[in-house]
Amino acid sequence: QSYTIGLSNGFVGSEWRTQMIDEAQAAADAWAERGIEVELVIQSADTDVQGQIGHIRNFINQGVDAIIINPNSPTAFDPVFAQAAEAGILVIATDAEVSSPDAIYVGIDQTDWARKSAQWLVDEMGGEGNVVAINGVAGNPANEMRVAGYREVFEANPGITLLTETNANWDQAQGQQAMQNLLATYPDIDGVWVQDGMAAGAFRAIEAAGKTADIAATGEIRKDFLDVWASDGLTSGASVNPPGVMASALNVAVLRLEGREFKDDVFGGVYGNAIYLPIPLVTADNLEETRAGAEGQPGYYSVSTSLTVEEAEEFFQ
Amino acid sequence: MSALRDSLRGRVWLVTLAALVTLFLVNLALQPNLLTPNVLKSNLTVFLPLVLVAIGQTYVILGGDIDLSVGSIVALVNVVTVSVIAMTGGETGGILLGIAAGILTGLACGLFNGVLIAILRFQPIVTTFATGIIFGGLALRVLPTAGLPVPAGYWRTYAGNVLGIPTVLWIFVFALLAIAFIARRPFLTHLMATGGLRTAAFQTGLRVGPIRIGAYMLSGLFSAFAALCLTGETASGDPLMGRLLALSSISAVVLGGTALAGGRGSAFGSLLGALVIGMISNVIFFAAIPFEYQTLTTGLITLLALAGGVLVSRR
Amino acid sequence: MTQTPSAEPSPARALHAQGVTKRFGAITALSSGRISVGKGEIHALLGANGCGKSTLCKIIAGTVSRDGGTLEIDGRPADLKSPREAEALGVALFYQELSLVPQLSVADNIFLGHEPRNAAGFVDRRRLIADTEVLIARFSAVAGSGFAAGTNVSRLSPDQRQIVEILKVLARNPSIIIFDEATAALDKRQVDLFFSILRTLKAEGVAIIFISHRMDEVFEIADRITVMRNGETVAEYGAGEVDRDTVVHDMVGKLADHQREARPPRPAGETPRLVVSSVSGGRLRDVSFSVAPGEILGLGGLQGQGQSAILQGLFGAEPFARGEVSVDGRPVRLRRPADAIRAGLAYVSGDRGRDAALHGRSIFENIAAATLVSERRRFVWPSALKPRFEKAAAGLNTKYAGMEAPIGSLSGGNQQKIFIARWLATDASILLLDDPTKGIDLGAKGDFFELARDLAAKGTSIVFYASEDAELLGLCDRILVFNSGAVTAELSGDTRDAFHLTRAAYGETA
Amino acid sequence: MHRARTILTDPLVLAALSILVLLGLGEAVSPGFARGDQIVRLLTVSAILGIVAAGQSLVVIGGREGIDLSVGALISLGALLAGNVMSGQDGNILPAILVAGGVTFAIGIVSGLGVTVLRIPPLVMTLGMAGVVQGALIAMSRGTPSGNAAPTLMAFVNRPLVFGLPGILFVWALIALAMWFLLRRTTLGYAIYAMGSNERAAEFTGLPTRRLRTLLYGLSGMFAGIAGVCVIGYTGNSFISVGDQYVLPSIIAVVIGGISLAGGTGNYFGVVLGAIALTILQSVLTTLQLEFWGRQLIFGAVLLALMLLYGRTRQLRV
Ligand SMILES: Nc1ncnc2c1ncn2[C@@H]1O[C@H](COP(=O)(O)OP(=O)(O)OP(=O)(O)O)[C@@H](O)[C@H]1O
Ligand SMILES: Nc1ncnc2c1ncn2[C@@H]1O[C@H](COP(=O)(O)OP(=O)(O)OP(=O)(O)O)[C@@H](O)[C@H]1O
Ligand SMILES: [Mg+2]
Ligand SMILES: [Mg+2]
Repeated sequence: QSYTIGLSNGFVGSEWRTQMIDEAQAAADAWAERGIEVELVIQSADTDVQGQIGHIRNFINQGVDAIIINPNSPTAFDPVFAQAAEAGILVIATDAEVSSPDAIYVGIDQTDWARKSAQWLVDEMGGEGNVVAINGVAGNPANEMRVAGYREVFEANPGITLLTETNANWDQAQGQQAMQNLLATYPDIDGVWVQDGMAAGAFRAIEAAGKTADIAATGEIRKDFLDVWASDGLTSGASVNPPGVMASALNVAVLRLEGREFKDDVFGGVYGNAIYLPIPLVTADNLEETRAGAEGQPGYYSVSTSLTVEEAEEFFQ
Repeated sequence: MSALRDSLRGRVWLVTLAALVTLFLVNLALQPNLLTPNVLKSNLTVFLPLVLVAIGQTYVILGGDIDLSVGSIVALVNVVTVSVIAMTGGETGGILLGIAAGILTGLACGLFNGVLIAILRFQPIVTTFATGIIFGGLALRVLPTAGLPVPAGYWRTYAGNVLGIPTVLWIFVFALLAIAFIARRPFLTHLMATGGLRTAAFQTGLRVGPIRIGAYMLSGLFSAFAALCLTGETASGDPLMGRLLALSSISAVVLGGTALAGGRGSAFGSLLGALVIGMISNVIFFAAIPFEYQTLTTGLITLLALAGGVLVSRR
Repeated sequence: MTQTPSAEPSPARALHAQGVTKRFGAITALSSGRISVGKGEIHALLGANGCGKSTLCKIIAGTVSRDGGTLEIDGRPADLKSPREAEALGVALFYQELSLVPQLSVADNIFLGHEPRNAAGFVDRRRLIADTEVLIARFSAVAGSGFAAGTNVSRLSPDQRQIVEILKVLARNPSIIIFDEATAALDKRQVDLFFSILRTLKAEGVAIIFISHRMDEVFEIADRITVMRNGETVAEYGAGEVDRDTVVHDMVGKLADHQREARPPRPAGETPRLVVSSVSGGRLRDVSFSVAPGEILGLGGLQGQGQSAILQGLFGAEPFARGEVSVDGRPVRLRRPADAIRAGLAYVSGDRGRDAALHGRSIFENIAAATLVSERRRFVWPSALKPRFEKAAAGLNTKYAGMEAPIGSLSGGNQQKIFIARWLATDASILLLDDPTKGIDLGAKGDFFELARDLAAKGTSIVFYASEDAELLGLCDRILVFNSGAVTAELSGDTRDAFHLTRAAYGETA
Repeated sequence: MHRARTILTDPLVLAALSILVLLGLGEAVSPGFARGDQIVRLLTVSAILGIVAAGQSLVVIGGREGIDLSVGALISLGALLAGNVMSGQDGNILPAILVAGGVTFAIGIVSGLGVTVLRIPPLVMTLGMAGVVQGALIAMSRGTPSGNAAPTLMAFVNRPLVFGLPGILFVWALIALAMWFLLRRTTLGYAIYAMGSNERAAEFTGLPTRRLRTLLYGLSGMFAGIAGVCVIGYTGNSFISVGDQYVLPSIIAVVIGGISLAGGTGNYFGVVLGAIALTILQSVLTTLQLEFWGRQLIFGAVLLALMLLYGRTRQLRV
């Protein structure tokens, strides 16, 4: 048996995305041992919604069996996914949820991802103190879900004051600059909720201000960050958004292509089409264990997990 | 060679057309079902927004200016349209109202740019970059994150047929007619004079200010059309839509043989240029290039096309 | 329009400007401009470079705003806000720097803003071309090749562009026309035709202002003359009631005397400084000549017969395809201006705006550019160079506020002096002059000729092209007459006179 | 009176004034903003932008619609190369700078040749080159740039060296002096202005304008590469789009520094002030308690206000 699966990635500016594709490729190769050929057509370019729609249309015209997409928009693909579904193509979104009833989502719940780390931050601060938040690209759906997640937690804790929120576009250098400016103007920051991709920068600014001991901040899941975390004794906690989500999605896709039917109650989420994956949390407690798991990987490696085929089968009848 | 150049002078779009045909043939070799009506329609749907934005951009560039805010205009028009449709309840009347609001938004953005640049004499590049930031900010104000589906009537019409002919083809034909219409108006000669040598145009008695404003409003108008198409294509609002359109549209305009210095070129060339850009991404798609080389190949082919076009047509 | 057979100047005043003032920043361009023109009158406006002629005209045409004074058109006060409003009142201006759009065709330029339209408001291209062809037919005999309704203006020669500008003005059917140096790039035949058109217009009752630095032309065509000096109108008279000396006196405030002195004959058997053998390429066909040290060689003939081409070729700006050039007996390769400059050549262009002016930069920088190259300097110490430059500029009687003043603060003539000073500062041994006095006033011309003679006396070789025959005859030791890219005659000694020059220029062998 | 007016319209004075106004505003909306150590940090951030803008200034002054949109990709490339050459070792800092500066210089030269020999408009040529370099970065690194900054470099950029100022500020000051010397005391500098004001006239004075213009793009590339080294010194490690955020700001810094995009005018000191003003503006906005869109609106509006001061084109009717 052999399947062709199209992968569409609309942003290439990060190692996380590359690892995502690499893990998906590895998962595809692994299917060969089970006698199933999975051929991937990978479209990965820095593009906009329109460009990704172009990918999907070409996948449809090419006649792939399934499409896995890390989408640049939650809603913009509804019509084109409908066309894919009409053509009998299975569509799975990963990393960011989509509203289309013709697609399913396999990935983490970004809101919950933020809730977890925000809760860690609140606990670390003993439920008392001033926090600032540094976010990614305003208007980006994943960003907005995360914002909703931490706001929910902070609002539930009356001792926490959210001083201000700012955007640094998931850019390490901009994160560092933003943190510098915030430290200068808010002398009494106790906690920083910062998204991954900018946390290392924020920590560098905190260190430069000599406040490493006074400020707790959410962290990254990159190996080199974990190493600094351990060696410099940072106060940090990080929820894991594993790059393996696309591999998980791929395993689910192949099982579905094999004709397996989903269990009735697997879907949830805002759009009712999501299969949420577990979100590990890295804290001081399991830092060493996590680092051991990343032993031998390069510095840019992100802590990752993905569904094994067996775990994926749990979702099916 | 020089004879070739002579015959090409003023018809640089012929070079673009040749490039387009070549790419089309390569695409055909790589994708045998390219000529089926569905695939053609699908390709046209993907290329259409850039085609429209590039046409609008051409008029600004012919007038000796540039518009970096087109991407943000597209986003703003998109969110305004979907919001108005949502507010009015999604009946046909509401849809039309939304479309009208979108078009007015595009014109207003163009007017704003034009007044700043032609009346207050701001530098076009930095000004439209700044207004782009403002329009983008407004888009996020109108719709903080992607969402707000448009009624099925809207996008089904866009994806479907009118009188047996695909809607996108109608729009494409409409764009061609609009180009032909504008090309016959004295406005275009006046615009090209303004872009060619502004002092001369002024001394000749042309109303240079209103002419440049007119070009920016055309750019805003065509950006609005592009936004309406994207709204049909995506059936929803997205405040971050279209962020790559500004630079792609400039590439398309240059590929189409229009001089960035102004005064020379044609919107028809830009239309072909936009199709060339679309075909390049198609060829990259079907050439099965490993993903880490896709961006590089696109960059190289685009640069080669730009260099080739300028080389063949240069004076 | 009705044809009036006799050219009686009508008493009706078409245009009256009085006490007009205009400042550009610190520069006062006009302190009290006055001109009054009757219908059916050709009125010459004279004055030295930078005295404000063009500025006054642009104010009348609405391109420049006036600071003070009154303007009446057809007896009614006019407060113009744009060229458009002036045009509506029947005023058309031939711009000294032309108002053509190079990217557009001859037809589009002529009818810009007045395109014939059909009922639907679209441009009626067929009529546009037909109307243009009617207009250009008037000049077809003298316009040269490649002059058609569909040609892009960027491809026309300077004289052809001036003709287009003339036609553009005429196509507006104005009742008041200002020609600001409309003959500057035209040759004799073209000027004659132009004048015949002026006479027709005059007969039709059109009021005409005519600006030229060529006295012959002025006295040939003008009914009345207004003279300006330093931004002020100083005199007005009927053309018949005044002589040249009076006019020149009013223009410059002193009687300029640049009559030729007798130059000693060239000694025979000298080693030539510059030898040009059989150069071809572009429009040139097998041109050979040589120039001795201290000799002034003139290039004559009709406009555009390759005189500029040979000078630009020698300067490496438009390299020759074939042939050899040697300087002081050594062969030189001239592929770019830097080669020529290092071989001791210098080039002064008549089109200073295009070829010489570093717009917006200081006078110092404008002079320095050539020195830096010729002396192969890497570093610039302004204090070391300034005295030299000041000396070079002072030698030409240049009027300027200071070395740091921007070049644009000078009038055209004074700018040209700076560009000559640019080369004087490099001690060039061969000076190539490409119609260098185009648009320069009489005073400056006098200074310039004197300077050229001084330089020649000190041993500098000069190759000189002028569109005015009088200049050639006045300055040169020898004149090569060009026709279609080849030298067709050499005039020296007895044959060096206006008769032979004109005859050779029109193709008859001397 | 007249003198007062010329002083007040001097771009340098205007830029300096806007810096003071912005600092005052920053202090007013968020007290502590104009503190000494914060100002030093702002200057550090400005330095990177300022170094990129140095190259951008040269290209813009050189005229013929000069502009370099490839600086972003070249910063990223410089950072990637520097990170790889250094791989955390102090001993490799010099080779890293040489490699980063050298390669980006060479790429700039290629863009320059495209502009001068093939006569491709600079905007298009450098935009195309940005795409190619970005593509090459992805191909080289697969999106996962390896390598990281040497500790000394990071200290040099982030920590005080003398008088409480980090080393990078001294480098920037040196670059500013070098730019002044280049533009006002070398033939190359005079040639850049001459070329920018009238290319044909510059050629007619014997200046090798093609070669010089090509060189300008090389220099712009080199400055971007060096800025890339500074970026990796600032952040510790790089990612492939690290330079993108500098492209348009570098052009804005040039314009609000008083250099006309038409070429042939202006100087680098204005650009230094422009880079500082822009960085302060962005920082003030970061700390404002506003929705993102509100910050964008203010940013755009302030840019337009600055355009009112400097960025205006010539009047047609005088
Ligand atoms: N746009 C301008 N900006 C600044 N100064 C100007 C401008 N136009 C003209 N001037 C100055 O005004 C004065 C008058 O110039 P104008 O062009 O009217 O002289 P002109 O009599 O036409 O001289 P020419 O015979 O050289 O053409 C000169 O000193 C000139 O430098
Ligand atoms: N071989 C030719 N073929 C066509 N046209 C020619 C030719 N030779 C001369 N001409 C005409 O003469 C014009 C100018 O000729 P040329 O350049 O030789 O003289 P010039 O003195 O250098 O010109 P200019 O005064 O315009 O600088 C050309 O633009 C063209 O119209
Ligand atoms: Mg004049
Ligand atoms: Mg000539």
